[in-house]
Amino acid sequence: MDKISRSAAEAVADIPDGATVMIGGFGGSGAPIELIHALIDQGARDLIVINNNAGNGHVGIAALIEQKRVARMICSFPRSADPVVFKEAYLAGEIELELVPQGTLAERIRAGGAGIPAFYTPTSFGTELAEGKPVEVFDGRSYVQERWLKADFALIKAEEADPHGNLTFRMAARNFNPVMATAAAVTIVQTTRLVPLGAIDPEQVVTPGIFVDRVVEIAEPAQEEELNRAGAVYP
Amino acid sequence: MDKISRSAAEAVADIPDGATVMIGGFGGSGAPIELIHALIDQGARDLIVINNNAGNGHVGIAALIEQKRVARMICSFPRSADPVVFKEAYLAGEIELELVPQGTLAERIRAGGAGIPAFYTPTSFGTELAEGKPVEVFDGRSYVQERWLKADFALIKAEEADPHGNLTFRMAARNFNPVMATAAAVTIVQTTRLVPLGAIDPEQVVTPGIFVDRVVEIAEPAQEEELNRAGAVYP
Amino acid sequence: MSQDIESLKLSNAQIAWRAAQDIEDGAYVNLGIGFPEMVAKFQPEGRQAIFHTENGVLDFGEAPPLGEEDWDCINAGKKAITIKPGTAFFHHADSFAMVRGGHLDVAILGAYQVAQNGDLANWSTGKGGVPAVGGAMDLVHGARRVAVLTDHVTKKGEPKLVAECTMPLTGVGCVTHIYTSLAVVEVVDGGFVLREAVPGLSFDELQALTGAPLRAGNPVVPLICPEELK
Amino acid sequence: MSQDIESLKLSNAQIAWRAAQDIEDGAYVNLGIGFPEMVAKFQPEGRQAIFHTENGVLDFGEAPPLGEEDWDCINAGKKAITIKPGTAFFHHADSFAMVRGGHLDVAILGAYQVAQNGDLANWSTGKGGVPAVGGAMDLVHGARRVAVLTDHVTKKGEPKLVAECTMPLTGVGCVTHIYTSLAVVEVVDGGFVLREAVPGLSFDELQALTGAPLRAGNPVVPLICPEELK
Repeated sequence: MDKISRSAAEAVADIPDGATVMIGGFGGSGAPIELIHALIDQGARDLIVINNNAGNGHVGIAALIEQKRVARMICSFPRSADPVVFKEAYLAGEIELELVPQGTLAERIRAGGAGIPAFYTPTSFGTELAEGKPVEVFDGRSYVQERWLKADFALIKAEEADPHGNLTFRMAARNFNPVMATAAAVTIVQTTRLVPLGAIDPEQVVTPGIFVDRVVEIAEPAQEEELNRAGAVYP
Repeated sequence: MDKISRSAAEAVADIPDGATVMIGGFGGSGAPIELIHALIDQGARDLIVINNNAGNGHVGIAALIEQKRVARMICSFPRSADPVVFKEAYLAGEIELELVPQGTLAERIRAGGAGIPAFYTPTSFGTELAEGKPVEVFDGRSYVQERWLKADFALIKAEEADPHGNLTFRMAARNFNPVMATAAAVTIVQTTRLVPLGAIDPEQVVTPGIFVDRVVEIAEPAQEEELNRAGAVYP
Repeated sequence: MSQDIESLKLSNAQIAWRAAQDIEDGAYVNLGIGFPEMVAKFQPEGRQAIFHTENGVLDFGEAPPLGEEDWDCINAGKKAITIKPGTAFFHHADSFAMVRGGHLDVAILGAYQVAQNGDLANWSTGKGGVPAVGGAMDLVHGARRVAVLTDHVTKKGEPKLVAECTMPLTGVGCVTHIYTSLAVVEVVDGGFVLREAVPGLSFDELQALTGAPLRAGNPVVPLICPEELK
Repeated sequence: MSQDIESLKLSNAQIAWRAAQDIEDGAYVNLGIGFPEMVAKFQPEGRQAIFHTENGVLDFGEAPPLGEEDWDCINAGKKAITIKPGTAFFHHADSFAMVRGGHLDVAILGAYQVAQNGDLANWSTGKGGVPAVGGAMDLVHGARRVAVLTDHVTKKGEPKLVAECTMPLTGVGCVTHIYTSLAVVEVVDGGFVLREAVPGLSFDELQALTGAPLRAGNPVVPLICPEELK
């Protein structure tokens, strides 16, 4: 009953080619850079990556795409300050894109974690993003049926974690991380501070350990925004 | 931009006859006893009450039923240590019962707050509680379609509240309270401690103020379980 | 039922003990109200299960001493519990997301009837009165292993393991394991497979007390529980 | 467009100022990325709106001084923000529960085109490149008042307020208020109602710049904004 991995490399070692991987973060906030870079080092290919964005600059998800490991992105906003990596891969036909409205993306992931195979939302009704999806009228208003989204693995960035995987997050770095933690068969967490069991107040646990499989401490994590401002490139 | 009410009576004054009222709590934990008793004093009738249970003893929801104010209960478990009030009213045909599985009840309320008019769940498939509900097969498994649940008012018990309605809860008294706070047109909170704006750490807010309309401080709230052990009767 | 068979029957504590032996270290477990709650007492040495209660607490501690209850800290049975290092509180929608989302390893419930295809009836006798379902219909779809603890037969001696449930269903095809007062039975491919039986009871005797065909597991192991729990 | 009309046009700051005047004290408001973000600067004295950003922050403060950014504390436009008394953090599913659940009072967005029935096109020019939608399709269904800030016409002088959108839709029948460089228009019963127009512009001139019939409000008020924002 100890979920601690000794390194990011160990934590991501068994992610196979073709895996579906949710990656937390909204832009650079909450992006688990060290886990993503360990996944690059590890070599898995043909990944389906689920994230709000599609990378920025030449680190993190952008680096994963630049290394040609991503077959398909599921995201809401594949633009950024420096979107060149995704843009070139997309326009060259090297990467598929499934564009999902941001709230629908969050809700589909939440549904995946909560055992809800489908739900109805007003979002995207009457738009091209609803094409081919069932529509139903409730109380006189039209709604689009959306399906749950699950993953084989989730890569999550937390602020604090205990050995059972109870997590807290840091400010707006919370974003998709707690939701994705619920929706993957294997949830892998990098935490800035690994704390003893009992150190997190039971009232303040944001993600209970039931959703977490592996925890690795990365005490001084890189921040994507800062890496990009410094012009970093990985590897 | 101040949501503070001076008394429980003031906070519930405009709840009309026939209103649908969500009441937080699971058994006695998290039950907003003072708001319920103010609602009894106020006199509204023909209420539709949504709660996990249907009252215990002769205080809180049981007292509201005993005073013949409730036309219909929507709940998962209308039993308790001392269920006589609901039982007699139900067997006499004086109160209607809509029985909903507990997880479906929570999810229908969450859906009401989240703008999801309907969703699918495996819960209750093939049982008499699914009779008359649409069924759909996803990935080879059958699911029941459930509709959102909303209310005109929600009565909520919080531990801390600030003047903007940011809330925390106390241990398992959290239960249905944060979910119901999202699903009512008017959410009324009794808080054990009214604290200044900024006193609740932004990381530790459980219910953000956007879901809250009125806050009244009840500094030493009654606990239903303790009232019942003391044989209390209201009014 | 003959007095002989009555004397072979396991106590509720023994049934709970037996179920506890199958819970792995680190498993997330929900124990139904009443009899299943006893399972928590019998975790094998060196294993630590983490208990979930549907009213929003994970990894809670034992009951407090009498008189030291905090009635805001209760389980789904409305009994007082305690916190311990690792406890987390969350709201009801998150709690049932854990359940329905398949995050529990084991759910353990009582039963009126279990059918050979795994159908469970445990919430209503269908006889009127006030119906109440609680979280049972969610829990039976929420765990990788859904285990039932039950007497093998009713007080009148009628089988509780049946061909088809006659009482109102809690869930369809949901039960995977059955721990009874006489046997351990698994539901496999729409039928009952006998894994363990109390010593002194023949296969045919057990079959006579069971309302649907039993297939003998390979092997059928003697079901031996601590005598001191009798 | 004549140079005369060009000189009558409000600046973006003036449009944002005008939109800000309609936000009540205590309103929960989401401001779209870019131009709509300017609205926050122009809250009238004595009123306090509470701003929501879809990446999980409510009631945040102003941008920090340059060099003091914490890049874990950003808004949906990925610009640095700050916390202040009352701020709350939450995850993305909760954030869009606020949006889709109708808890926002006002959402303010930009537009490529708005149709007379309230259809909005603001996410894609339909011309290829990399499509990106973000939270726009959620926000247009999430607020009691969905307001658009826009030039009245395109750079080429074509109407942006149209009979029917020709560009890919963001949402159907969702826009309630339009603040343009020349007018304030409401969508009422499937048509444009003119509430305010900049002084010096006749109804017929404004109609000529609008791609669907305008009904004159009763009254049509002069649209006057602070000169210093020009």
